Amino acid sequence: MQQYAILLGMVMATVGLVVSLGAVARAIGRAREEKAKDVPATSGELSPEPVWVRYHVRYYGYALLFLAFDMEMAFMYPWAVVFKELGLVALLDMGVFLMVLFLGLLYGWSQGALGRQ
Amino acid sequence: MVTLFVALAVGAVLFGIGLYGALSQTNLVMIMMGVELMLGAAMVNLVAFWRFLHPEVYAGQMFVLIVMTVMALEMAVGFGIATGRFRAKGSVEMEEARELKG
Amino acid sequence: MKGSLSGAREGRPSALRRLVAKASADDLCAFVVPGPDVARARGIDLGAAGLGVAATPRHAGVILLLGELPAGLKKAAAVAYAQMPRPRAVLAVGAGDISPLPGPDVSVAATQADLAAGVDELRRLFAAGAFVEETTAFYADEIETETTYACPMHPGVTSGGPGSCPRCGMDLVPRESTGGSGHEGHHGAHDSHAGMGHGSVDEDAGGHGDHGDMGFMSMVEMTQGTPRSSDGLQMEWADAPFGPLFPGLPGGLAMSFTLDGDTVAVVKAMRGIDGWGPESLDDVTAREFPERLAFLSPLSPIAYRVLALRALGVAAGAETDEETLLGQVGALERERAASHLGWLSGFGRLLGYSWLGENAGRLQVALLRAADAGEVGRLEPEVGKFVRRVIRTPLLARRLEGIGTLPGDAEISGPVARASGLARDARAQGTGYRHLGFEPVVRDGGDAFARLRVRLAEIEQSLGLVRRAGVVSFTEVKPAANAGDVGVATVETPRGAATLRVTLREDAVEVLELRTPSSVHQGFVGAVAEQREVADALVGVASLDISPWEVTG
Amino acid sequence: MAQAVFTGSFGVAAIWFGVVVFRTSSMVRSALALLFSQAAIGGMFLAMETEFLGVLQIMMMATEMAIMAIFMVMYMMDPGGLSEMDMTHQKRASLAAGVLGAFGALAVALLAGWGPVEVQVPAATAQVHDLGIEIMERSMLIFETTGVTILTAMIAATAIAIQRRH
Amino acid sequence: MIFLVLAAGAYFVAVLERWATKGRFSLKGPVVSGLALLGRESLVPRKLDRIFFEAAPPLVLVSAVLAAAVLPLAPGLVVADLATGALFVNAALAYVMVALLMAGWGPDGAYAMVAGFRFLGQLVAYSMLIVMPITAVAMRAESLVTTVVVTSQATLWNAAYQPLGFVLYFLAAMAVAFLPPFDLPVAPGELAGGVEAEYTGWRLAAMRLGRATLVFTLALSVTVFYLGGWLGPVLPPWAWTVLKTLVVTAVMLWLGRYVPRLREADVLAWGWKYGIPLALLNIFYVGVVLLGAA
Repeated sequence: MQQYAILLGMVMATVGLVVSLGAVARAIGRAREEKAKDVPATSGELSPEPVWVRYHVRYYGYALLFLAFDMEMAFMYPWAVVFKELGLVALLDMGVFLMVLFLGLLYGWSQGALGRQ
Repeated sequence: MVTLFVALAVGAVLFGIGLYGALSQTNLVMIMMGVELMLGAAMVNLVAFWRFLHPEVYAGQMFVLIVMTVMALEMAVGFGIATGRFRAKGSVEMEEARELKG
Repeated sequence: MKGSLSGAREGRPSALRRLVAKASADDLCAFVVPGPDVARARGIDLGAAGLGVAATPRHAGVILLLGELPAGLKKAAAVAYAQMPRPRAVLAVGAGDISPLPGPDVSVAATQADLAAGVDELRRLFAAGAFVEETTAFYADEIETETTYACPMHPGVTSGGPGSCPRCGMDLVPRESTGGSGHEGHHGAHDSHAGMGHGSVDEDAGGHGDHGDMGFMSMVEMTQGTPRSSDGLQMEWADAPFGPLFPGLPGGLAMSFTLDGDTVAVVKAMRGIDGWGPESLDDVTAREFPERLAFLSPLSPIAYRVLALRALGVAAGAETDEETLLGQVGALERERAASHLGWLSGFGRLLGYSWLGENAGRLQVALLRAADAGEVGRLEPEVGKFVRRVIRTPLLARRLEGIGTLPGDAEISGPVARASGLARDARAQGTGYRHLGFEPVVRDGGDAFARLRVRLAEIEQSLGLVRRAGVVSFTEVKPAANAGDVGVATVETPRGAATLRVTLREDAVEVLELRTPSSVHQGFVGAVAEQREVADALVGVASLDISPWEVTG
Repeated sequence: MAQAVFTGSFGVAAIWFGVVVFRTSSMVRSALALLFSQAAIGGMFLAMETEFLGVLQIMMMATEMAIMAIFMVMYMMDPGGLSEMDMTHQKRASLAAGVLGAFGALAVALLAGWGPVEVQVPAATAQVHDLGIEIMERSMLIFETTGVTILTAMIAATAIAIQRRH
Repeated sequence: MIFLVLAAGAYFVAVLERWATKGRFSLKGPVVSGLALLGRESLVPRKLDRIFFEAAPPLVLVSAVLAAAVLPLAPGLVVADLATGALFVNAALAYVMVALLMAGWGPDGAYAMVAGFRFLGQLVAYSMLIVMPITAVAMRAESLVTTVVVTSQATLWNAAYQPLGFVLYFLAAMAVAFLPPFDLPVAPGELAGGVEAEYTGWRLAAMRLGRATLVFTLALSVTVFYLGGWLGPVLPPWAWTVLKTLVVTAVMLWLGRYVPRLREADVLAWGWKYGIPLALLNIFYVGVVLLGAA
């Protein structure tokens, strides 16, 4: 329990560090308001139009497979811990499990999910 | 005892929010977020039960793992459907789903 | 103004402020206009002068203006300067009038020694005057933006002031666009946004009422009439300028990509530099004509000087003697090798291959500083080692192959042509090359990697030619031509064959035709960039080695 | 008591982020709000001395919700929330349903007799180990079934989403 | 003590990074540029997602520090020796991606936007290659506790015991810290700074600090998981850890100088088409070897 407390404390300390950085910077001075200064810098052209549009992500094929494939490790870590203890059985169990998942991967591959869409 | 109730209460509220979201949103992806929240609530309760009622029965933890998996798979399939719909209809609005059918 | 920076921060100097001021003086990072490539082509090594080169004005404390800047670049420089955080300074290196930017904090001539001195001066200024009591805001018409209000769902609907959309009743959101003077990059943008929203006005005017509440917006309608994307998913497109001051491209090269996600859908507004080009060659006497033409192409001045001399020579009907020809060959080849090295250096920067960037740049500067053929010869083994090492780089082929391929019948010249298996080389017929045993370097592939291989091979070849020519300079003989004479000449510049046709009027030279490789190659930017991922598109464009200075019209 | 406090505060965080999910108009914000809501749930697990599940939850949700953000940005109009547009319907009804559901669950939680509460839990290391044993022995078939389910999900998602290129 | 080592480590990483990129070795270099950045205005773009923009730099730093907190420098010299340390490292590192996604979306700038989503894609590619090799390590150690992982290498370092896993993890670690050639989200030449493009002044300083800490953390994790952590003769244990870590850092930093940046498509394709099968193979191999030993 107190370990988590320590970690929580570290988080606080780190954030505090960053905040104090900001405080020092503020003590040195604030940014001066000027024309065009707050427009995102795009190589010498002034392009203030918003780019928050529906962004076309090209790797969603991977992303979909990843969502599912990712779950395998939820089972793998506990398995890894008891592996030596259980020996061959564990290897076979996980072998089957991973083979099944790998089939899914192969299917995705064959369907062209692994690639820029 | 207190912690158990705290956890269950949090679970209940989260479930409520999730339900509201799932029902009120017009957009497939947003509806899924509501579902995610409800599943999260379920997990909270499960862990609470495991911890405070039957810490010796690991089926409880196993159950949580399964719920987590369900969550992930629900997302994978849901987004798959969303992508398919969007390609076909140019939208993932459920309202329009009805409109375009009728 | 002396003793303090034009772009100083406001605040009475305190201990802390003095400390940070000293620190910022010790680590100066410059944003170079037009670009580091021009600096290297002039034999200036910024690193040796103690200046870091920043990729974006946001991370720079100094804006370095190099040489006389055309209007277009001054405007870009003004924008970049406006976007730099204070304390910021202007360092003018051989630059004339730099308005609209504020007067330079330090102004020096364009030589390595002067630059080093200027940097030291700048350090003093930063340490002393980074903070002053009160400062003046920087303002210029070029950085003015005007706000229009548009409906987020119907980008076609715009108005001068806030309000609600006549179609869907949603509040209009403010959207800014650049005012100031001519700006192709953006006049295109709005229309494309409108086109992106949906096909035409009437088609969705009807299909709207049947939504219950006015707040609800249909996406089906939004995505109607949009150009199809490769995978049939219609997203919105956004414009992003790449250039004129983009770190991965030659300084001055101005493009605007319309991005569909991380893929380039359309390349817009690929243009030369405003206020630069042959129109500034009017009313130049034959005497200063070569000078002028060389000045106009800072990346390969000698080639254009020779071009002008030969054209005038032909006009005058004068025969250039063997020795001058040999000198010209030596000078041209040295410049070619240097130019290719310069391209490699920029390319390395684009690829994130820092070893390549640094060493190519170092060799280029060394080559340009070599006093005579002997010194060039002494560089040869090192260059050879460098070339072989680049070719052997792991993953380089993988990164470049299949990128920047061109249509087969393309009207290309220079290394770009020789990389697609065409033995086009003006030197093959060129006088002076025959008895040096010249053979054009030809590679197959027609992609970025083939161009890299061609240029690498030509670097070694050129150094060999210099060795055989034995000279790297020539004496200019100004031919005396009479009015009415017409002369035409073609020279193989580092980027390809350039042709010049001039006629002489009594007091001035009239340029009938100036055909530069870059203005030809810029036509293929769309072909190499469109439907490619941003990085690949940039590699494709860079592999053409377009010099924006030569892009006429 | 400390346990209750930690659990409660993480719970409040989870709820607050959960609310933000449906309050904000920026899609990326709402996705990341869900992310942090789930991470807070993971925090509750930690507070409830269920370390493995807690850490796992915190990790899984980071990646999965981030991927959710991708699809939000792709398929939701105006993902930046530049215009506060309302994309809900049957608000009142669903609000009622939500409140009802919440109170129902609460009532059950309070009224049901949960019996005696265990104070001691196995140490975290033991938990991981025993969970491993559980997976490999008692719940082995569930585990393998999960594998098959994941396979089905992968195939389904791919088949629907990816357009075959020839 | 631990925090001192962490701070010093991050600082040396910064020094090494300057050395690798700028070619100048100066011990006070990072301090100077840090102060310089503090002294400069920190601009905030208009029309931005303020929360994301402000939250990203601290989040990078926090996740790096948390990951480092469970990695032992010496016996007993670890902030929190969690029972699930190996998993906790992944969990903490996952939030680096979240931070960069925020930094990319926040400022509403074209380059940053592309860069942010690029890094998310990079995560999809490397995530599995972090997880699976660590699983193989845990198999040998029969535990997720990092100190146990180190002691389990007493006879033979994991780098030699499962070289395949080592290589995969090393590369994946470089991808997490977006070091060249995996620096797609910052890509100076391609996206003019990418996610860092809109950060200036102290915010940029915080971002760079986070990056340096991240690199140190990852090098430390490589040391702990594969290079036998504190194990070594003569020198005190913590010295061994730091030494190995700095060597790993140096290798990570210099590798990128001699190869061009990878293409995003390749990172993804290789990660999935070669990386994952190889990682599975590694797990299977380790399993067989362990059975043979038993």
